[in-house]
Amino acid sequence: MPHKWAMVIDLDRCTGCEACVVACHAENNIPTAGEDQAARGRTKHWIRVERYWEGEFPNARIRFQPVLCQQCDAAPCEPVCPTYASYHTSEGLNAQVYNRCVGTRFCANACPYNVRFFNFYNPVWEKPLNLQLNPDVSVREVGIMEKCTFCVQRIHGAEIQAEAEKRELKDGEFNPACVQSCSPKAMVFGDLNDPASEVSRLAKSGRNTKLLGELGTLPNVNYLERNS
Amino acid sequence: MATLDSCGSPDHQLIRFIPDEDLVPGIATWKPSLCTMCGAGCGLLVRVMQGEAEVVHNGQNGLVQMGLAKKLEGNPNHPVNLGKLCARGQAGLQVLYHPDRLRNPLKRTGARGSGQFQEVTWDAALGELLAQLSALRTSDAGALAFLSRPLQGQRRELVERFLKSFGAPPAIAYEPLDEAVLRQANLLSFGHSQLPTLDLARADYLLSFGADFLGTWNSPVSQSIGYGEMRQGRPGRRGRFAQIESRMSQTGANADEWIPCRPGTEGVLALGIANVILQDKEFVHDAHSRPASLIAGWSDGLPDFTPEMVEKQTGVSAAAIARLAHDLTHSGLGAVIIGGPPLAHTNGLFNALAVNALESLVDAARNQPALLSFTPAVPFASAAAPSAKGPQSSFAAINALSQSVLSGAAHEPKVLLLDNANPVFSAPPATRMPEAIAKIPYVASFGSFIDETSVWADLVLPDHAPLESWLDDVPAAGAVSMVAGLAPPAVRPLHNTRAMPDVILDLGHQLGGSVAAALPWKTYDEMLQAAFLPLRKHPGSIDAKDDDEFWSKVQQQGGWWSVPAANGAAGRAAANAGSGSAAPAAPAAPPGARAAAKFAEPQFDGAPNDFPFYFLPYASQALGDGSLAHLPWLQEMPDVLTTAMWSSWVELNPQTAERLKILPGELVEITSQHGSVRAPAVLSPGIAPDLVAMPIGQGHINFGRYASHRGANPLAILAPLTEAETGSLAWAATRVKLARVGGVDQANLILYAGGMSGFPHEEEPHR
Amino acid sequence: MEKTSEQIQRDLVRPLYRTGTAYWIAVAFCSSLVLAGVSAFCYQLYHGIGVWGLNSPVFWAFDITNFVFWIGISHAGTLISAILRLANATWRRPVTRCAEAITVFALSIGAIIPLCHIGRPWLGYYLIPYPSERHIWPNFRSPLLWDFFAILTYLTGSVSFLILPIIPDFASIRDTTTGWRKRFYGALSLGWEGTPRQWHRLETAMHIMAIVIIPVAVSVHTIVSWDFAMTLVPMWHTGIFGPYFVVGAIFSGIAALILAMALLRKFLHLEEYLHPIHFQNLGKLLLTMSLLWFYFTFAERLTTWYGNGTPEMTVFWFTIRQKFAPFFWTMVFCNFIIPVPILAIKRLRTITGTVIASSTIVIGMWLERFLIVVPSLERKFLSYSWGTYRPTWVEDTLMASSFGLMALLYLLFSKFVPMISIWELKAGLPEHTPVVAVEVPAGATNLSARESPFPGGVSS
Amino acid sequence: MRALNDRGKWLVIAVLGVGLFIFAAKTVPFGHAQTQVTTPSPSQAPGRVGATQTGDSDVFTTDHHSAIAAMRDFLGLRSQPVQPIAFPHKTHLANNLKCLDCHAGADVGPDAAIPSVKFCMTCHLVIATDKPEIKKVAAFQARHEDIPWVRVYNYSQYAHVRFNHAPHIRANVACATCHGDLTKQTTAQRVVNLDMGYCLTCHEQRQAPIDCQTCHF
Repeated sequence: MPHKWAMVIDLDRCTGCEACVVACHAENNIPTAGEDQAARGRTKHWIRVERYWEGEFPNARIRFQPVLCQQCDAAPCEPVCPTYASYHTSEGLNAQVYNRCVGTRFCANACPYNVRFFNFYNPVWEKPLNLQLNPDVSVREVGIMEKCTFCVQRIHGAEIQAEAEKRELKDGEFNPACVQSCSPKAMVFGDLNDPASEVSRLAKSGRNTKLLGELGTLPNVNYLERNS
Repeated sequence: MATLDSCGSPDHQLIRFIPDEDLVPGIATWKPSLCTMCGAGCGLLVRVMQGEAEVVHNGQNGLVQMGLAKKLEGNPNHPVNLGKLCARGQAGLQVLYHPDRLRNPLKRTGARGSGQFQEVTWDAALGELLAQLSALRTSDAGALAFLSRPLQGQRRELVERFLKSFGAPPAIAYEPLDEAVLRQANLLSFGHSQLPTLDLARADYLLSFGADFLGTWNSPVSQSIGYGEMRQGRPGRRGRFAQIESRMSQTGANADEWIPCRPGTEGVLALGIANVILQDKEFVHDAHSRPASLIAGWSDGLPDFTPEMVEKQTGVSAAAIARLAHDLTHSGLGAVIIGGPPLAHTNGLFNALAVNALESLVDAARNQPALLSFTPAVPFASAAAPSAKGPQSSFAAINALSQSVLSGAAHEPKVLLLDNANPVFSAPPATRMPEAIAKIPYVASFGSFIDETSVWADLVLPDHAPLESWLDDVPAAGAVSMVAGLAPPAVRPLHNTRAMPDVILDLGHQLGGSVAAALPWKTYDEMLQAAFLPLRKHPGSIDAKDDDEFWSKVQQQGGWWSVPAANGAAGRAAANAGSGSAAPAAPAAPPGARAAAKFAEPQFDGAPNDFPFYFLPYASQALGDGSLAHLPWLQEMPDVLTTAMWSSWVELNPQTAERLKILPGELVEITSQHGSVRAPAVLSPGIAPDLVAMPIGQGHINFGRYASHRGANPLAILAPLTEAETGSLAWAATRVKLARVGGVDQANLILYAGGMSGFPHEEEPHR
Repeated sequence: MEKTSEQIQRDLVRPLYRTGTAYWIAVAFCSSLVLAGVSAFCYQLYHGIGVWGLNSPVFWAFDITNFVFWIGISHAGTLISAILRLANATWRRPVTRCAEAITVFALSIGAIIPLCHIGRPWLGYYLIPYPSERHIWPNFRSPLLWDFFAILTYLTGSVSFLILPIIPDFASIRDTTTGWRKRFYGALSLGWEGTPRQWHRLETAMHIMAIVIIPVAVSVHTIVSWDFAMTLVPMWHTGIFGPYFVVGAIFSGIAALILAMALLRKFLHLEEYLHPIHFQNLGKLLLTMSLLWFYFTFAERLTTWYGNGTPEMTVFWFTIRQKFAPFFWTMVFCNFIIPVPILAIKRLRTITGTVIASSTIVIGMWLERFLIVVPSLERKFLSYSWGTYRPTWVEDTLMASSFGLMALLYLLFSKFVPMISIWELKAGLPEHTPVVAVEVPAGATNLSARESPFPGGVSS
Repeated sequence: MRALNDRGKWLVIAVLGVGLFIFAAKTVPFGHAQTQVTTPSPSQAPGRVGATQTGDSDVFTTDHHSAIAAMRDFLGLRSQPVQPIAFPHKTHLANNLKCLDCHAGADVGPDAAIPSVKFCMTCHLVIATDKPEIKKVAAFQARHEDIPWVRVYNYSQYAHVRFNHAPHIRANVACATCHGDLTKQTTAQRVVNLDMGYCLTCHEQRQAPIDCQTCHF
């Protein structure tokens, strides 16, 4: 049976520490935009921790909400791409094929979650910061859309490893970088097609909601509501 | 994967050196290391892959295939962080590859402090320093000073031995936000001069007085792991916590109940809660426990701290006090902790003792192991024991250094060895650090970067990056077992640098005599081996039949700990269950007789009429105390509460802003009696109207390309008020006034939410 | 006062021979605008789209605004001309060619913009379905691909629609000139001899084209609207966008046509061909479209308001009350409040009046497109990731350059082609209307081009 | 149709003009670094004083080296590699060496790896030491330099291909399938055009996945 990769984010566990944000930068060769570009709203954060204030002093409260590509089953970004750079893989991922992307940016406009990022310029690493680049991940050049891949390089690596050892993938054997780094275990990654996986178990929780679920995009990222 | 290796054009002019190691390209190996980005001492796994680096060998530029660190993750076996790592820890990679890291020894060429250096050879650099030290040793050995951030593990032992044998005073460990007050309080209350280890996984209720335990305080990764379990790790049982602080921290943002309290009166609030509990007839307690000797009026039930009286002083309603007392005693397993701003007042020790007393009171009523415990010390033969005088205050030490230089006291420092401490940036202006440093005749720095302090150096002997070094660390908190982290270098040195401990050993050997005799090891790893081998006798994570096997296993595992490594989280739980030795049960007598603490009003610098606001500088979630401001990943990480990147800012209550006609993003000037800083305003509903807060970290003028000339440094306007007993800097005791400068455009505030600088972002939270 | 055939021929061909200083100044000005645009584009090509003011999440702004605007303008010509031809409105004769030329040029500009706006223009050929061993085809689910085909079809159709009726005029110029012009127009007239067979074929072709081009034109702007409507973005995702865009397109197109006619009238001295009645008639059409446009705008906003969905209302208020309110109300003034009285009151519906109304409408319709594209992107769902857009000089230059290019193409076109269809005008002369010239002298090539064998022209 | 020819000429001139402009823009040094990186000037950043200048540029980007390189890349033009040493694959294979003996990474990981000069010298310390090419090899080692082999097969960075040798070897794809028959070659030549069509044809024949993200990520 093919895998169906999915994630559960327990908002009751999330502390807003943003370890996932830096983990993602380190794993996926995401350049820092620098002050000028950041001021223009051009940072690339494949995952970000959104925070929403509720109430006024002294009863102010905060809600944290990590947002990454929701890997929607009915992804609004996919049908609008004229070149199939954005498409759905057999394992339920929204893939972005960099070499096929011509940069219409249509997908980014269509995405309700604003989790697609555009290379407005060629990325720059001041030497020797380039030595940190992960050779398992492409370095995207100017004019290309990019987005969270659920760390597809890790998925591939684990699948190739399992195949070499002639065995099935184990639940929790590998994790995307954000999930790996998450101290309070707010993020759990796994195969929804495996009923025994932790992600399947958590997805059945009564606290499960989908981000902008009313849009019908059928996200594969599940959020467990904060208050039990 | 082949593609990246080949992006150099085929006609690349650089020659290729023969690689020193045989690596399979494209295959990652994971090597253990230790995190040095804060004091928590987490274990790392470093993903090392082959890559091509530009290096200099024998003065020749070239390319070499070498193992390069690609990613940092937590070491799953390490008892403190169990495979997890925070944002700051992961950014440690950029220390290694930082473009502004020093690549060669430097000798000053321009005027002192001008930042003009020239590259010299190691032989020349060491020769010069040796000449200085030799001359000093014969003339005035006591005039050698060593100033560093708190050194970890055997490094401290090494430096102490060097200094002692040299005849110099002990090293000065400096960090701007030290924990001396809490250490002292814990020593008095619990007999341990450490920060506590929290077992949140078992907690049902936690009351935190200002401790940012999920963000910057103590051992955040360890505490976050426990926090996740506390919330949702036990089906049907969700732990709750309340946070008492006047500016909402990242931790406060996660609290079930966030209660602002007048700055400096947290101890009063704790005693108010204790008062309610002590009045509770159903709640069994021992009136003559340790708290009774530490807190005046405890045995009488704290008659001066009735909820109504406490309400007047703290601003927290009597009803809330009663509710907190109830929650604390009726919610199952609870604990009370203190950290951060409440300790940074002139009465900080009192606040800490009061909270500790409350914790003892709550804990004593149960016969379960306490949630608070203290990580046991590792039985090193030659452990540099904590000084018998109690915890040393950073501020007192640095102030003494500065005063002795400026006043020309006997044995005033003539040669200063500087290792990564940056008091010029972080000490309050009253210490006159720049003047003092400038007046010291000779300064040599081991730092990897030029910062505001090391720019004054005459000689720079750049250290390896941590990932290139032998590391060891004994975490003082975060684990219930003994932990001694150790790691060999994960990667070969990229630049022409040398490890500081090896340089010290080298200097010691060349100085000869008693100094050489005190340092019997050729290299630092030899010293580490000598220190670690005796641990084989103790039961722990490593089962080895001889010393060699033990030593290699220590290196493979990334350290030694007193519980088996195999079952990280389970091991912690098991150790907890077994650790009947909860802290208060094993008290050491507090040093010296001591009068019971009475509440004293916190003192503030500046009259309330002229300076109407309390000023709170706080450790930034990303940049810590400013020593990480040079890392671009952390600069571009949006602050989780304000969403600011690459900026500094002032947090204001919207009411305050409205009263002073300050719009979001507008430039504001904050003035204390000691100076003023400007930063853009961020309006936050999570801050008291009489408080303004500012993150520490920005405002560097001399710290590499990513940090220099960005934002403002709140430490630059702090008053030199100290905590009354420990001499620690009372960094929350300055009062300020606030003025609108105007102009969103010049403010340079970059917010993630809102998209662009200068755009006042309205928010309507909806999904 | 009626003109004779000879006068018509002379008047309308005159601009091809005589060129004033003003013309050269205009060409120089427009060329410099175009050159500035080309430079700006090269700069952008070298550095990346980052030189624009776009950001995350405002990934489209001036580029797509201009794209929609020019495609909209292109609906002036062919569509109107086709409708008028089919309706056999005789007053159209001096108007059609100016109109059709606008279509071809505006559409070309509209078609160039997406190629300039994509991140990697050199890979624009990925949109073309061509067989290869890689088994990759463009994604036919994408409205952008529909755009590609719709615009290509419309452009092909419009070019034929423009060229076909010029052929007899080329032939007539060929027959009355010498030197390089004779060879040049000889080549362009594609061997037109004016035989009855040729006239018949021309007539049939024009008839078919006129019928076919109308649905194509309607589909083009509908498909352009689907670039927006096929997403979930608040205020984009609406069924009214198809007709709304078509109406807006025709609206702005007519306005552009009136402006072009007024300019031609003044600078090519065609006062005797383009009469106030033409402006009045087009003005009436413009009035209708203005009312229709207002109706659609009202309907769109009203349904949104009643729906009262949070994401939609965020954009709704953002547009009409908050940041974009000045633009929104300017748009309403430009498209409705100013033009409607001018066009509705007969006394004001003069040439000057219609030109003023048209100018405000062109501005207003550009704003309308801008207000469709940008506010929705700035305020898209999750408020944490809202953004702000500010254009840069590159975008300003490119936009100015697109206007410059339009004017330049028009100027050059007017130098090579009579801007009013000579033969159609002649066909409208009283001398032709009754029976006339059915007997075409065999081999009389000199006459053939001038005299249509069909009374009332070939239109229907 | 001479008029059309005229137009054609102008078209060519226009295209060439734009091309020249781009070329000029590419070669005139108003580099990319300025567009994105914000750095204080060196005088403001004393931290940089001691930095060793290595390589030709201070930054790493995904840029092409020149407009010509960009054009060649776009058109898929590549020059045949010229190796520093005339390495005879056929001699080594004739002596019963296997591909994996030297390219040892191929069956375990993504990269086949070219051995360092140390590896060559393990045999050539004693074998054929008198041959001129072997002397060159020895000379490299004596200078502590590695042999600057030029890669023969590699994907353009812009193809975004993450190729992994190991699964192909496990699937019993012979090395010669993609690298040609090296028993007949001295230095390796690019005899197989490894474009995407080539990959896909084989993947289809062997029913290997043809999902884009199998290789492109």
